[in-house]
Amino acid sequence: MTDEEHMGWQITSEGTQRPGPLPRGLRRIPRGVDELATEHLVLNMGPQHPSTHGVLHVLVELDGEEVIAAEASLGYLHRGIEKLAESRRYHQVPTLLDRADYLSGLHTETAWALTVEKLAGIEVPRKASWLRSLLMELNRYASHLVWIGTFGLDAGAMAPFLYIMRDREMILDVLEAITGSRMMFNYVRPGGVVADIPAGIDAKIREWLSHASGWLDENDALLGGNEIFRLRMNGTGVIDRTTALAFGMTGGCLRASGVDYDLRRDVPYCAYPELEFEVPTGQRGDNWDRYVVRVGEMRQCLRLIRQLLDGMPEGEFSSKRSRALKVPAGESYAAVESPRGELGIHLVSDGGLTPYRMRLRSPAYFNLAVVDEALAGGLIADAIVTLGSLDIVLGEIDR
Amino acid sequence: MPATRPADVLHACGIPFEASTEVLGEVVRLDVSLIADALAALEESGFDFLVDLFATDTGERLEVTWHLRAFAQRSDLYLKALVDYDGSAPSVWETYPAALYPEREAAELLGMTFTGHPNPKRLLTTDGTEPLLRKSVLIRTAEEVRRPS
Amino acid sequence: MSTALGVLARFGAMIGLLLVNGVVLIYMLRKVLGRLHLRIGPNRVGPWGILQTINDVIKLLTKEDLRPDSADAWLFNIAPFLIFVPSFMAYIPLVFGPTLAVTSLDTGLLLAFALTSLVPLGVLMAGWSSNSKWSLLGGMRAAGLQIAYEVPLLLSALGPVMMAGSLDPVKIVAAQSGVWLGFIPRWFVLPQLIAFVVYAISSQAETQQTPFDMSEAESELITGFANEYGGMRFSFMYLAEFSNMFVVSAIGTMLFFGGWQLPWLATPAWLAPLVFMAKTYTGIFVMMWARGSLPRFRVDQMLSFCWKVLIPVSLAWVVLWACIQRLWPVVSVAVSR
Amino acid sequence: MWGSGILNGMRITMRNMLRGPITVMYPEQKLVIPERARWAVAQLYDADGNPKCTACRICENECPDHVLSVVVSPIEGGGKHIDDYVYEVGACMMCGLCVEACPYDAIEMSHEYELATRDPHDLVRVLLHDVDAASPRRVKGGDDA
Repeated sequence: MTDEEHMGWQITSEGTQRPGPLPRGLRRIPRGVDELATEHLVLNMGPQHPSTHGVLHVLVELDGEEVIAAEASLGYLHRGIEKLAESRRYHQVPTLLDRADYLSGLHTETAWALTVEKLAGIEVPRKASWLRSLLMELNRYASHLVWIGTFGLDAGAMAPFLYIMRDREMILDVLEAITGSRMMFNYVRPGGVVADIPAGIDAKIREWLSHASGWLDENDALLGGNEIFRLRMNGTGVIDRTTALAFGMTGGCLRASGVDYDLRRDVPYCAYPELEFEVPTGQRGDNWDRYVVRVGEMRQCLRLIRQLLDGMPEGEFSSKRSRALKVPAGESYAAVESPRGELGIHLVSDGGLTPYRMRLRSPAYFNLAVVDEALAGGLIADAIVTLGSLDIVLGEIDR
Repeated sequence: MPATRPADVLHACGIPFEASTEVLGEVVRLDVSLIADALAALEESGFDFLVDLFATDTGERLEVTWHLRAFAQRSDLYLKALVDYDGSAPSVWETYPAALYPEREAAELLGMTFTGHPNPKRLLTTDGTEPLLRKSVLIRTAEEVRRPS
Repeated sequence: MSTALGVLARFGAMIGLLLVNGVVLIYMLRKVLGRLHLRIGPNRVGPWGILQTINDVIKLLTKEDLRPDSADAWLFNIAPFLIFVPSFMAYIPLVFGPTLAVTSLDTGLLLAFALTSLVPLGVLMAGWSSNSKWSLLGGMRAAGLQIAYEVPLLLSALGPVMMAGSLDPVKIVAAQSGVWLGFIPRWFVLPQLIAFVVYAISSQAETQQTPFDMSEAESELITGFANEYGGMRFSFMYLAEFSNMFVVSAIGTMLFFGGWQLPWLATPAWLAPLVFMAKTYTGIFVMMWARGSLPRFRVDQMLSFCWKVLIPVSLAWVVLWACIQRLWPVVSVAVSR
Repeated sequence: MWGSGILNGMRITMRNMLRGPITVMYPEQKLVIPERARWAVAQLYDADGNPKCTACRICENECPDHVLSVVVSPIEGGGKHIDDYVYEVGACMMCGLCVEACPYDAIEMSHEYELATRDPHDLVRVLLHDVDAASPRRVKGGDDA
């Protein structure tokens, strides 16, 4: 295959021409990686590789060190969550969803609760909304911490990964004290939350908050302040605005490409309409922008957590509901801004005890689809960093 | 960017459809053969973002849903079309590259094809797996799962 | 007869030093990295975990000697020794005390650099013969980088060599005794600061430590050229890495920090080796500290940094220093007149 | 620029080194488990040492992973007899739905978290064996009093 053919061009008797305009956001037809190409080296990155963040398998076609094409091969963590949900009652589904995006289970749970509430017409007490928001922000911060650490590891810096554990342990302790579990919360249910926050937890969160900002500055100085890191990030893994939109990217990746869109502000849910925060955006959509946007989001997170603690209302934490919740037949969709982007749940109900069809619109799944566009043209080292900057969680991608 | 309503756009293209407003939002039901044209027209009218694509087994046929969003107007639109079991729908990857993965996923998990997909390999499951999300595929019941000592 | 025995004894001591060094350095690396990262490091085997490395060595030595089926057997088997032997031989010109060296050579420094520059050959061989894509990429990177960084490493050593007027490490160390202006130790690091910075950077690259560990690149190539190795062969490569660290740090001590001499004081002969080791280990600690703190360069950035920054700077410094040294007597005479 | 960021980074790591490790030496030191932490399911007993379980089998029905199975046989003259209350701890995901559902507070999510074992038989536990189930009225009354 010649280079011209590869890039979607054809050589005919009239000269070189394109077979037609390529769809927006694409440089060439995404045929995948030719596994039998011998002039290039096809590298099987993963499923056991330290930098694929789980069991992702990326086929990378290399010309020397340069990446020619890349293709993600998924499914190593496919547990059939969507199928399993069809056999579980509405209040049992969150146990599955915790395991979909294991770094931010509360977001998935809340998305589920919002979807069911929308279809069943359940009113949620104000306190429950605020509690959900508080926990989601804590969880978002924890998830971003893991991202900043693993991103550092991808770039070769070991220190941040271990420093973030100091913060994260404190957050997980708080979440465990509130929900009963460190990662698999099972706390948000349709109609509200399972329990009120225990006494004394407010002080514990505030104690963490007093350190968090300084620790974040430390990690930011270790990575963002470092010249080597900047050299690595600037101008690599560029995903421009058109590509990002065309591939359905959401969250920090989309904002880094210059699209100012945040569900918390634009399609408000829970307590967010009452809160003040900014939405950081980038311009070029390279790795550096994605880094800056996420670190900016973490700072906004701290701001939101403070507001949520100060304004926590009194009242019921859950509306009265029967355990065997029946949802009228119909469909609904609700989404939350998870650390990775728009996490939506599409629910189809036939009026029975269990959902008829549950579709999880996972943000990392769509963000990962851009892998070929983002990786091709860079070096292996850039590919690793770009994959890391997309913040993928395989549990959510493979479901 | 022409800020027209989806119904007007589809009328202008002469595509027959059936629109309704449900809990879900604005839903447009149309024949599967018209999907490619409808999506191309809608994309041009400002629905530049494919939020999701998935299929549901309704018991008799498969219902494919295209979830579109117009960023400028902040409005969502759901297109639905019915496909026979093992039938096919046109691939819309040229209009929405975001459809590349979900089309592969829907194809393998519900047993259908998307014609024109550039890389129609399986995405999540291995070759030979039955279409898992069909209602005819049953998962183990509680009695089968329990392993009393 | 007595000379032959003496040489044998010295070689024996050298091998002992090398093995003890390897074990100590691996333990030290794990402890230092642990502490830098708010961890404890090894702490289960023996008091404070000091027996951990011995445990690991025994484990590695008793492991099955595996070779991939499709590997080039001969090259695959010989590569670890090609990496290990030169780094071990590079101990020969090190001067541990006024009379404590394996042998005194007029061109000792040259020998040390020549031997360390053989290492990339073995690395390339290991990467190629493993018949693994990851190893191949790692081997290629190592060859490209280590050869490139040889150049500034050598050039930066020229400054101290000019000051001492000899390539013999014993004479270079001896030239650094005494003080300038009554209180500044006559260490070459002060006038040769630029050369020292270049030396520090390129020695970090030469020993493949983070920010320059592209050939291993944990998060990219897993362990690069050493990917397919296990057991004893892997332990040889691992040992060579630490032995290299020791060698570059020891040479740095001799070139820039007065070798075995204490500042200001006369150094008793029994104390000299301890002073030398203390200085060398401080250098190694700094290398490990950088390793625990910094992200990794990209391969092309690292190469262009070497060819476009380090080499021109060190070349210019060599020329500048030659001019200074040549003109200084003239100028000082003119000034005093 | 000019390496100041690199030096600053090294300063930060050194400062953290001097702060000392944050490791908890696990088997010797243990963290305090929060009150709500959910670990292995355990049976609760009343003051007389009889299980509070009434063999209503709601927990069995509620468990999403079907790890609980209660084998019940009726007693002649009223009441139930629990032949076996089997809990497959190896498959349990500690979601706590069974405890939430239990109308008699007869089970709890205990704080027993060291569940690793060398013996696969330990992964299936028989929480109750060959005991008479409590009568629902007695358990309720006991709670009220």
